[in-house]
Amino acid sequence: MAVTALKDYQFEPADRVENFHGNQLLYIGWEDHLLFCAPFAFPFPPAMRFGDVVEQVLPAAFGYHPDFAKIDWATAQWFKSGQPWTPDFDKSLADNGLGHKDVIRFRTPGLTGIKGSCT
Amino acid sequence: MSNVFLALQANEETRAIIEAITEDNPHAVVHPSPAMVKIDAEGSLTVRRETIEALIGRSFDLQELHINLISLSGHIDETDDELTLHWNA
Amino acid sequence: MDMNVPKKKLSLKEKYSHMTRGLDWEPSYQSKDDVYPYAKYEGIKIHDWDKWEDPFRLTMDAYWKYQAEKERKLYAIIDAYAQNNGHLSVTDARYINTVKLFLTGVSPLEYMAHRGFAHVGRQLPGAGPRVACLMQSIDEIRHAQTQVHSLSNYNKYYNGLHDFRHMHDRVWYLSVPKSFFDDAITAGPFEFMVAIGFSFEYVLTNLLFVPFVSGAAYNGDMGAMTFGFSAQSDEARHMTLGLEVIKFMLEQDPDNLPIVQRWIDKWAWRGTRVLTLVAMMMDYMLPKRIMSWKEAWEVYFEENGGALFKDLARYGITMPKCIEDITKEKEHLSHQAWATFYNYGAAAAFHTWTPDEDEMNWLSEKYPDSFDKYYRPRLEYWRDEAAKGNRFYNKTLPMLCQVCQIPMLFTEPGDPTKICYREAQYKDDKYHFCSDHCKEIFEHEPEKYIQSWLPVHQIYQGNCFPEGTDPTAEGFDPLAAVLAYYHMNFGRDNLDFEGSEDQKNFDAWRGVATSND
Amino acid sequence: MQMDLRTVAIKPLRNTFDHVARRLGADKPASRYQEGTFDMQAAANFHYRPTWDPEHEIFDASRTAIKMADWYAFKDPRQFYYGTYTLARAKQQDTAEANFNFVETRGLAAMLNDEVKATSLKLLLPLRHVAWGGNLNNASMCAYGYGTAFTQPCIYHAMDHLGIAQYLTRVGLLLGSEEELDAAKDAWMTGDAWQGLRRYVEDSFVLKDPVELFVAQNVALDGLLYPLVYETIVDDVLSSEGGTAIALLTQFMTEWFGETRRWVDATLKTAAGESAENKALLEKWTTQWRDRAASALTPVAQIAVGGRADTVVAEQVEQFNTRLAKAGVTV
Repeated sequence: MAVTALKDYQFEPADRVENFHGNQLLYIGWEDHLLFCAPFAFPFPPAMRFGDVVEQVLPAAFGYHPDFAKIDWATAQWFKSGQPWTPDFDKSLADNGLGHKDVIRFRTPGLTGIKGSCT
Repeated sequence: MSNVFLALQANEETRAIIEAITEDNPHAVVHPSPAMVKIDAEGSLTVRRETIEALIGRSFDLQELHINLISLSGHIDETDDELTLHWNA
Repeated sequence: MDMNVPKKKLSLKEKYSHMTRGLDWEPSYQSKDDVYPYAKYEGIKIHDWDKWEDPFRLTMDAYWKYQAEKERKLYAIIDAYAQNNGHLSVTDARYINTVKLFLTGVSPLEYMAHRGFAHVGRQLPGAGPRVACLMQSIDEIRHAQTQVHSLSNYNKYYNGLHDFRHMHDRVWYLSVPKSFFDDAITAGPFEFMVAIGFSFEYVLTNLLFVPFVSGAAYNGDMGAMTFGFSAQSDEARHMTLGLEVIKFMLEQDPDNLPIVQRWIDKWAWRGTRVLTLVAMMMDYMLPKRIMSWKEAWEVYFEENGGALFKDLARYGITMPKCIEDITKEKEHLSHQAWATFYNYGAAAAFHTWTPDEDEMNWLSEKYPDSFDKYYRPRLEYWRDEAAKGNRFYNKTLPMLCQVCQIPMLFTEPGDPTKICYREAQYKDDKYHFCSDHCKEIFEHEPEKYIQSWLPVHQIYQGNCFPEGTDPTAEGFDPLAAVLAYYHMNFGRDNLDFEGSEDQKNFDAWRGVATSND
Repeated sequence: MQMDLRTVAIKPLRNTFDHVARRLGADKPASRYQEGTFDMQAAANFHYRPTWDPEHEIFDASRTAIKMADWYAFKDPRQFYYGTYTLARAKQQDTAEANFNFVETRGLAAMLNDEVKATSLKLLLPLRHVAWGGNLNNASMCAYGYGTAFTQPCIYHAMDHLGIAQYLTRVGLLLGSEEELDAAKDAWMTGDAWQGLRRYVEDSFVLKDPVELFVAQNVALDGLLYPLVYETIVDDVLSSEGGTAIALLTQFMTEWFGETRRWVDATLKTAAGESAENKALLEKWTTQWRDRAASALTPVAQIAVGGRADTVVAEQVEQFNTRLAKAGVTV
């Protein structure tokens, strides 16, 4: 469907990748850990190594949770747009097929939050 | 039939109005809450000028209701003598 | 000349008709389409504006008279409240945070309603609705101003209200109410009437005002109670206008039904999303609670809205589809919202806290199916960590919904442990949503929502730092720069209530005011 | 909880809102007019373009050719915010009510001579429609103007015009009946005397520039019509012929014009004082619309003053020019 307007109504998207100074957006959520109220949004260069995101960025974002230190990344399950997906930690975001505004989530089996409440 | 309602501020001016409404609408149920009074009535509710006038001892313009009205529901019919709220279904 | 023939007494309706539609005429020197250029493009068909039924028949002289009386009363109370340090009689200083949220989030919308109704009143070609809309326009500037004037006194003594207008256009959570109203006013005039006049005023405003205002009364805030009830006295007129507009459109042409139904569906959802803030205010921010969000929803939406939609069924209107999901959400909404502000308490212009034991017990009682199972463990963990000096402040920016702009905090309908993710592709980009309903709204008008000024993305684009900031400079602190752009004072306006300047001042002042020495 | 609070002196943390303090140049106590006006309109980060006007933002200063460095340079000399506005009007409506009552209960309407009565009805009743047009136009200025300092008085002015249209309707119903209202509408639609004026009003409806509209409606048309009809014709001509009752019934309009022209003049003065470009534009608009208004009003004046209409209108134009010169606009 198209918007109903009196005149031509076309605008550039406010969040086109060109506006992010060489970065692209990646959204990351941790399943079963709603102590973090919502998934996070990050600006990353597409050439960034996926492993660097996990090793260098996620600890600052999710490290407050006592489960975080217990994560075994080898068993973590990943989803991209809700579908099972396997990242290659040594490849870049782009080479992992991650584009601007992609959303990924991870599940850490056995870790279900504070008192098992998915917090 | 669904309920209509009228909510008024609770003060000296509305005391008589509420009394008049309950007099004219025996089916109405009055719920007081902090600083306000909500009056529910099944189907319809009528506010009558003459009943209010008899209680306050002066002439009353039904539009004076606006001063103390908080909320209402239902369709409105307004004449010089009556204000009626009602649902059609 | 027969001077003494008594004149025929005109009825209220006849007199009012002369005072409004009798003034209007069909232009002939300019075409009607040029005089009312926005009346047709939405596809709403109106054949006879004279069929419009005026809901309340208030002429200007009566309007001035009654409104002046309301104003006299209101300002007398505002003055007395200020002179007597009325702010010290509220239950406790946490209450004042509801007032901050109100002034930064709601009062600017009252102003938008003022301009919006001036615009729609100018554009609708019928005399009846024009007068009603313009009366609403002037009422709405009243509401904006009486709120500013009432709350001005709080601003003198408490933090976070000091730059509410500036904040409204910039701060991340305030983009939720702002984009809601921007969405309505940028729609055509008929959609605006459904969005604001009907969905918001008629269906949802009771949920905003009645609990907020009763809550204010319950918590000793006579100032807010008075402006609130005084504003509500105008709402009765606004609500009837909203209902009349719907009936009128539906009676004019059967082709209007699907358009109106889609608007009702859209705006019931948009409005409910905005009310998330009210839900959390009622359940978490009022020290003395009046009723739970869930109860308010049941009384004012399920019961009252139910009666309304039953009545509109004869036109073919059905209950908005989203209501089913909202009904599921009512158990969770306030808890998830408060958790979000607790997370981002360093970037909010009001204080947050964990409820005390009594309050948690109240929440358990009001939400027996959800609170203890899902939310108490979260709150208790935060409370215990804060007691150990490890208060949680989430410093990573959240993902937002493209339409309602709320962080993606909502869970799947029916599963409160799973965040609800929805996405769509439009042209070269992906877009993300908190729900099926926000996604559907986007897909109907993608050209509109790709323009959204999403605060998180704007920060990452570098658009939310004070002028002259160099984000590449060494030691650049993005949070500090964003708060500076918001005009938010770190350590005064934000962070936990415990230890805040508000808390200390209130205790000290109340001590002085209630002691005898 | 009812608490017994002693009145104690507590030093406030601040005296007013920061955006108000920035405009006052210091944190000092501000008036309710200032707190209810300054920066009340959103000015940044609009989310979507209007579907009815995609070339502009929701609020957009470029809808007018007038350029202001700061749209909050405008100040209503009456300092009206909603509360003071309604209180002022309530007082005036009280007087108006008393006047209508007086005329009605003393039978003053019946004592009017037929000629004065007929002239009054013929002259005043079609003006209901002109006031209705003023209502529409001021709603437009409020909706599409920029900045609350400029737009706020416009909504008050819009409602005032509606009130005036309703007072004129009451005059019609008091002196005549529904038939007179119908006859006046016919005159408005087809009578020769009114077509120039109706064309003027309808042409103003399609103006897109809110400040030009302000000039066409509030400066030029009302600036000539009100002194002509209510001061010259009603107060002088008709009163001298025994029509004092008419002056009583239209006292609201006379006072209203005296009050509101202060705002209109102040607005012009601020806009014209901003730059030579603004001044030139305002002078061009004012001249154009004044000339059209003057010629449209001449046949209307004839209804009451007959052959003297040209002279009477010319006098009004002269006074108008003097008034505008004081507001910094040379026409």
